[in-house]
Amino acid sequence: MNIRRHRAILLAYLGMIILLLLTSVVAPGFLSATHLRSTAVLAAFIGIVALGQTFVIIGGGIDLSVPWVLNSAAVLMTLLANSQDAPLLWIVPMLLAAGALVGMINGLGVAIFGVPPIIMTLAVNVILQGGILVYTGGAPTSTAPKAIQFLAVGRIAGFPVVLILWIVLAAFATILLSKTAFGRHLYAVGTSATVAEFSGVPTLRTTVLAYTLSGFTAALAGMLLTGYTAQAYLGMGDPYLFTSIAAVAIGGASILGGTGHYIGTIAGALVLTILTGLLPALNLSSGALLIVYGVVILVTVSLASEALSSLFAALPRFGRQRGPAA
Amino acid sequence: MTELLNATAITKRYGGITALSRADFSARAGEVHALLGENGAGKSTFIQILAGAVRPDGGTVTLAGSPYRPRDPQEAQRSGIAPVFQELSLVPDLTVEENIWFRHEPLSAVRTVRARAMREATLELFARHRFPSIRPDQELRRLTLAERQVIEIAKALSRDPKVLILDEATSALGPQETEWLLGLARGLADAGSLVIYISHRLGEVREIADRITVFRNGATVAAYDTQAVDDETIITDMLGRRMDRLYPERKKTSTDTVALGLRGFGVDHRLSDIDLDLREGEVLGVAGMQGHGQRELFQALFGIGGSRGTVDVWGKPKTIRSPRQALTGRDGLALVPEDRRNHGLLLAKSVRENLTLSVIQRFTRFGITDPRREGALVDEMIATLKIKTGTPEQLAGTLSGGNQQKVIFGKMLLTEARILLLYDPTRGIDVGTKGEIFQLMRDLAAKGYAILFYSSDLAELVHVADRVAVLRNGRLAAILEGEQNSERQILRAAMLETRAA
Amino acid sequence: APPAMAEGKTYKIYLSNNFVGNDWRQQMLRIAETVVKKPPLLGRVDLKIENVETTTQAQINSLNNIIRTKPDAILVDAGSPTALNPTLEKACAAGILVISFDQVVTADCAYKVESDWNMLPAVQAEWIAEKIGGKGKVFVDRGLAGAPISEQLQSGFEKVLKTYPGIEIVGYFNGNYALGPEQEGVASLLAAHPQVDAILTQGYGSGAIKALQDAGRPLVPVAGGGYNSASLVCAQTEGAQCILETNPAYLSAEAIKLAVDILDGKEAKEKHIFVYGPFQSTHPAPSKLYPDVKMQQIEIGKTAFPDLAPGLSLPISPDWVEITPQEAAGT
Amino acid sequence: MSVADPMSPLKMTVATSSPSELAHRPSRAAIWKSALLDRASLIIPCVMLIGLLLVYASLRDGVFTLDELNLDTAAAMTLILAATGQTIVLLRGGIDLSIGGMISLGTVLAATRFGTDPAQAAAWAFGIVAIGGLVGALNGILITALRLQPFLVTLATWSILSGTAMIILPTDGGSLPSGWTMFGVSTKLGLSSSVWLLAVLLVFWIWFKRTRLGIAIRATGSNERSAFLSGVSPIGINIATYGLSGIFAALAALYLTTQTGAGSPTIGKDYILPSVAAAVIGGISLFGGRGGLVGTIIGAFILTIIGNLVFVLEVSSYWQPIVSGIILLVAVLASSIAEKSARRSLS
Ligand SMILES: Nc1ncnc2c1ncn2[C@@H]1O[C@H](COP(=O)(O)OP(=O)(O)OP(=O)(O)O)[C@@H](O)[C@H]1O
Ligand SMILES: Nc1ncnc2c1ncn2[C@@H]1O[C@H](COP(=O)(O)OP(=O)(O)OP(=O)(O)O)[C@@H](O)[C@H]1O
Ligand SMILES: [Mg+2]
Ligand SMILES: [Mg+2]
Repeated sequence: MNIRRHRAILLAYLGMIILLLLTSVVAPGFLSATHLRSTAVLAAFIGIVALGQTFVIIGGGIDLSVPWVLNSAAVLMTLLANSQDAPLLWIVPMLLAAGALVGMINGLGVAIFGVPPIIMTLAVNVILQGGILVYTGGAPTSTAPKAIQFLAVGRIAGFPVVLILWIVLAAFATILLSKTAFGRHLYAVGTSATVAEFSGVPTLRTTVLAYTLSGFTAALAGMLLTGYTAQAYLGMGDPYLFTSIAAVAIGGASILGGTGHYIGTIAGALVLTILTGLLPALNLSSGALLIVYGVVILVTVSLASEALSSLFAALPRFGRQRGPAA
Repeated sequence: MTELLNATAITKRYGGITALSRADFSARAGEVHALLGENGAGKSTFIQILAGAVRPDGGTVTLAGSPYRPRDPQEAQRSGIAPVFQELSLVPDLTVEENIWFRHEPLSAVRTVRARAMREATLELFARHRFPSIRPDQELRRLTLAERQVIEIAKALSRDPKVLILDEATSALGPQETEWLLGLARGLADAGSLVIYISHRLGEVREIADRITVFRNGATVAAYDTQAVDDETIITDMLGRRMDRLYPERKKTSTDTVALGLRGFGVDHRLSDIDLDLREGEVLGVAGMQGHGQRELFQALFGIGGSRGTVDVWGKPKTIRSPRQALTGRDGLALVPEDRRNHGLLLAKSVRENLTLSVIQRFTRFGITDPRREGALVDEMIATLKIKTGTPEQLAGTLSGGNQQKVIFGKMLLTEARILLLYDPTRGIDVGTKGEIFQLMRDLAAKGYAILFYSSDLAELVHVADRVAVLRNGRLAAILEGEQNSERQILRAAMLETRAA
Repeated sequence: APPAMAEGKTYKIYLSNNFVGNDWRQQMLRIAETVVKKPPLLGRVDLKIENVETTTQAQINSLNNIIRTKPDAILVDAGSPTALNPTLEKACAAGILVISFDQVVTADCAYKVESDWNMLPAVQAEWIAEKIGGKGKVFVDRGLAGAPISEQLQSGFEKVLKTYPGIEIVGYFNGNYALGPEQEGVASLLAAHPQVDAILTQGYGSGAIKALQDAGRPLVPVAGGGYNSASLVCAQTEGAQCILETNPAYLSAEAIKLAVDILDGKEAKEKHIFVYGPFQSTHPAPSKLYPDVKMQQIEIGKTAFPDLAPGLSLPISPDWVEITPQEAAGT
Repeated sequence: MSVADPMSPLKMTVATSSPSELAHRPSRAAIWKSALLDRASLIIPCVMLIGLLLVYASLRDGVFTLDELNLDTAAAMTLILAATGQTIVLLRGGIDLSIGGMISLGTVLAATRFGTDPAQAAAWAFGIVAIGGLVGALNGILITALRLQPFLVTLATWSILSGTAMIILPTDGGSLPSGWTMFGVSTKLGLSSSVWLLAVLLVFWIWFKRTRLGIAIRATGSNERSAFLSGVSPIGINIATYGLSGIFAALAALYLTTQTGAGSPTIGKDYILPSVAAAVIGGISLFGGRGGLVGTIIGAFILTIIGNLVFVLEVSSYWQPIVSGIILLVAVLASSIAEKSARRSLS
């Protein structure tokens, strides 16, 4: 493995380990199997939303429509399924497709019409929010079907089902990014759309596909979350906007596109989850919590960054470059 | 005469890559001093050290007798050193004049830029050095590469430097502009400045350089007076080996099959009524003064920007509206673009990723890429073109200029397209590799490829192309062949009518 | 056309609401729309609802737009207790009746209709403290950082718990009035604390119960909010001990009625009006601090409705009008 | 051996004369077109705003009056100030999420420290602006020194600043001198002080964009490497850029308190995304280098007018977000398509 290429990703994992060590000092109970498991489960939800977000960001865009794609899927699923398992057989695929379709619309707006991604996805988010309220009359929905609850919180031989799902998705995303033409194209488009175009990369298709994937994973996460809380509620997607982007950023991707990997995002999701889990144990006021949150992010990321830099200094091939990179 | 600039034992390493191992250089005021060396020899690194953009790991520099170790480019500028960077130091979103005066704009009492004064200073600068006319209020990104190169030169001159460094400043310039720049450099030296001149065109060096220093693998291997040395010695010192010939033997390999047939081809007002046949096995040169439609021809054929007229590819009509429609494997077209940094290369990605970006399908099986097959393609191309890179994973942006150009050439070769659109493919490439690239072009032609070839260096067209199509004002002025294919004839066809008009 | 109701003219009333993104607000809005179509308000109100994004600025801008149309009254569910004051004072000065409800404002000229946020947490904390025999370790939900009601609820809990020397608050979490964060917050605290005897949430309470179950911990007394989902979980979970407060979603109806009354010329007794709904509990017990409060037994069919939406806020209807659960749920 | 044949044939013809133009002279129309295109990112939002205003005026009386201008300017001003800082950072090619925390902190400090003494209030007002500048400069230093993404660094400082605000004032409250809240209401020559403030801001921008710093910020956003090679200091430019952003966030906070008469430890987050959105609608690229404050101001007005428009359209409450989303999308879509086709016709 070429360490330098993956510096940012290593950095995220190093940060995660530093954080875990910190946690174990503050509250030893955190390293219990039970809690690690529940942390991983929570990270899975962020991780799944952030999967699509990773693709979009690598491609040089951003998806702000995640909250209401997620929320819409959750609300519609519980509404249509009415607590029954059987209808899930058509509801789940249909809603996944619907999520993908919304993503595709985002992608088309961005790629064909050149609408700035921030505006495109923001508008779609607002429209979806209104749309779902109009459609359901804002009605609270039924409890989540048992099968969905099983997916979200159930275990197979002690291992959480949602983690299995996450691992499968992570493998899929990793292959897609590292091993397919689509992945190559995505990085190229995110690095320079002009060069990609000159190189015969199907820029339009690539961009649209990334957004489509994001719509898909947001819808999936929405349905899974319904299983976690046993019901859908309005506003359940809101926390996932910044967390999904932050997970990608902590995972080493530049918000300007072209770099990053889902493997990093996984660490990002874990960092965020461990941190939000750790904070209550500190018994601080809300204000102090926010300060600690900020400081911890800054310190872990830069500690990891320093540690890595000295590692590089020790390695012959990878010196630091002076001045801004070309 | 005392030396103005003296550098001894300069070293610079980038991790495991040694850019400069032991570079010595000394030059005096009032001379044009050429710095030569093959691609990746460390010339630009040396320049960047002088310019304060890179700090050396070891060695000393003295300027006018006192130690010189600039902390940043600004300090270098203050010491009177003005570089024309090979990679250019221009900002696309500023206007031409803003670029020229960037960081030393004329200021008003309230510390704002005095637009009128800046315009006057620009026009005065242009007039003083007889610059080609370029509208000073245009955004730089609307300029062609050659125009940008000229602006980079203007930017350096705007500081009235004691030391002017020209790092391959002519590589993107056509014959006329090159001649102008040579005159300008000579003039400056005669007026007492030091001009450090880097170029891969020996002819130019011969014409203006008083002395020559040669780098090889990051170390100084020779320094001599231009008068006292012949080309063969220079080249042998540069390459570390003898070179037989630059231009290959030209055998007629073209057949009657038309690979690329254009009828009434045009691009808005910049190119019109082009009827042209590029045959199988042929290298067809394209010549013309800068801005007379060559780049539009190449770009439009590759599907960039709109075009009119009909295009037949291997006998069948074909519409090409995007590079994707051009790049269709063996029966398609591939392009070496003009602007390597903005159109050709993902600077932040590796050599490997760049080389294979257009041909991912070639090593994809069942949707999954095969790193071994990819590695094989990459290694082969690196070997064929002698791309000087630490590993295939080195970032393309950290390659030397010539090696970046080779990556683009390799990227195009990998597409296996048999119609090649080569827009100045040897720009910035050293003589050794140039010779190999010409040989490769002839070999490909012999294998049935069809090559459309533009070069800013007329000699290349004369020596490598079977025929040369000359453009003037966006129209086909002449097609020169055989005896007619000479620099004089090309220039005549390209310029005469323009003068008259 | 609706039959002209008894006396009086029709008032143009705007309802400015700063947030649509949760079930409670939705129910509040639905009830507002429903109640003006029923006697005694039938035909009396031309109700226009203006929802804005969550930002205070947007609500200020929207209120400015409303003021320019010179309505008879403005009802506000406010994004900030103070930030709208200058704007609302402008409305008052323009002769518009201003009633803030739910999240009220501090502007003097505005009427305030809300739940009693001092009483609610006190009664819950008292119930919990008694339930655990006056001693033990508890978790407290801090609600949403920066939200005024969160502060009130938290300090209300703390004030009462402090009077029991045996009770120690060992952990705080931010439930954010959403199920997910509540469940996550409790789960984190459970990992850090091997022992917990009660949990006081500002949200649902059912999230806390679910977190306990997921961690394989014994159920402990839980305080939560009056949502159908919470009632259902409390009623259906073996061994659950709950006390649920209520912040009736029909506050909007109360505000509308108050507006019509005042516009009709009936002087309101107070400018600050509290609306009380009954507590619900698995183990109702009288409060010593507030002897008057009503506490209902949680019972399927009466206070918990398996066939209704879990997000439904209880109680559903004020006593001066009949709003059905279906109307409140919008089904 | 046939090494490059020197340029002998040319010598006598050109060496003594100036070279001809590099390109044949473009037609007057082409020059116009490219001039228009260079300004497209400003012209198009202008057209968008005018379009929206025309629709708005057809639905409500008195749109083209000073009253309306005063009202809308007050409504947009906080966003405009916040977006000014964001614009500067975006031009640099960065992003500043910490303005959310800085605005909260600013309002909270104002509401708790101003007291009733005008001198004390004035001193604290300056103090808040200075804090904004310092915090921003710190962002700049961290970004450069730690070589971390602006997004991450400012995310962290956003959180830290919000937390500080929350410690100072846990929930909305505090108070400001009564004269302070009259700021936006007072008028001169029929124009409210908000409009005058906007005018001052424009004058500042006209000045700033023509300073060396203003040019260097745009240049660095456009091409960081070139800016460095030309003598721009990487850390200096970041300190200046983010410092200015902090100062404008502080100014936005101060203005906001004249509207709300109170402090709020959470209010700042309302301006993060909209500040970016206003800038992007106004033609600023997230990739840096392009656009200006005028576009951003227009973008902020567009966002504000859309709210008014939805109000006068009297759509039922659930439809309001849908309609505002669609208006935004249609407006931006129209401009994107216009710009795209303009670009195509030229290239
Ligand atoms: N930032 C960097 N990181 C790693 N290697 C670098 C970097 N910059 C330059 N190099 C390496 O240093 C060597 C010298 O490069 P330099 O650009 O000085 O060559 P050059 O003589 O100018 O060649 P050319 O004629 O092709 O322009 C090359 O091998 C190049 O890859
Ligand atoms: N009107 C023109 N005249 C001359 N050269 C042009 C013109 N327009 C573009 N170019 C050149 O063509 C290249 C390709 O331009 P490209 O298609 O990337 O878009 P652009 O016009 O530069 O604008 P943008 O990058 O903002 O989309 C530019 O680098 C520039 O050198
Ligand atoms: Mg471009
Ligand atoms: Mg070089």
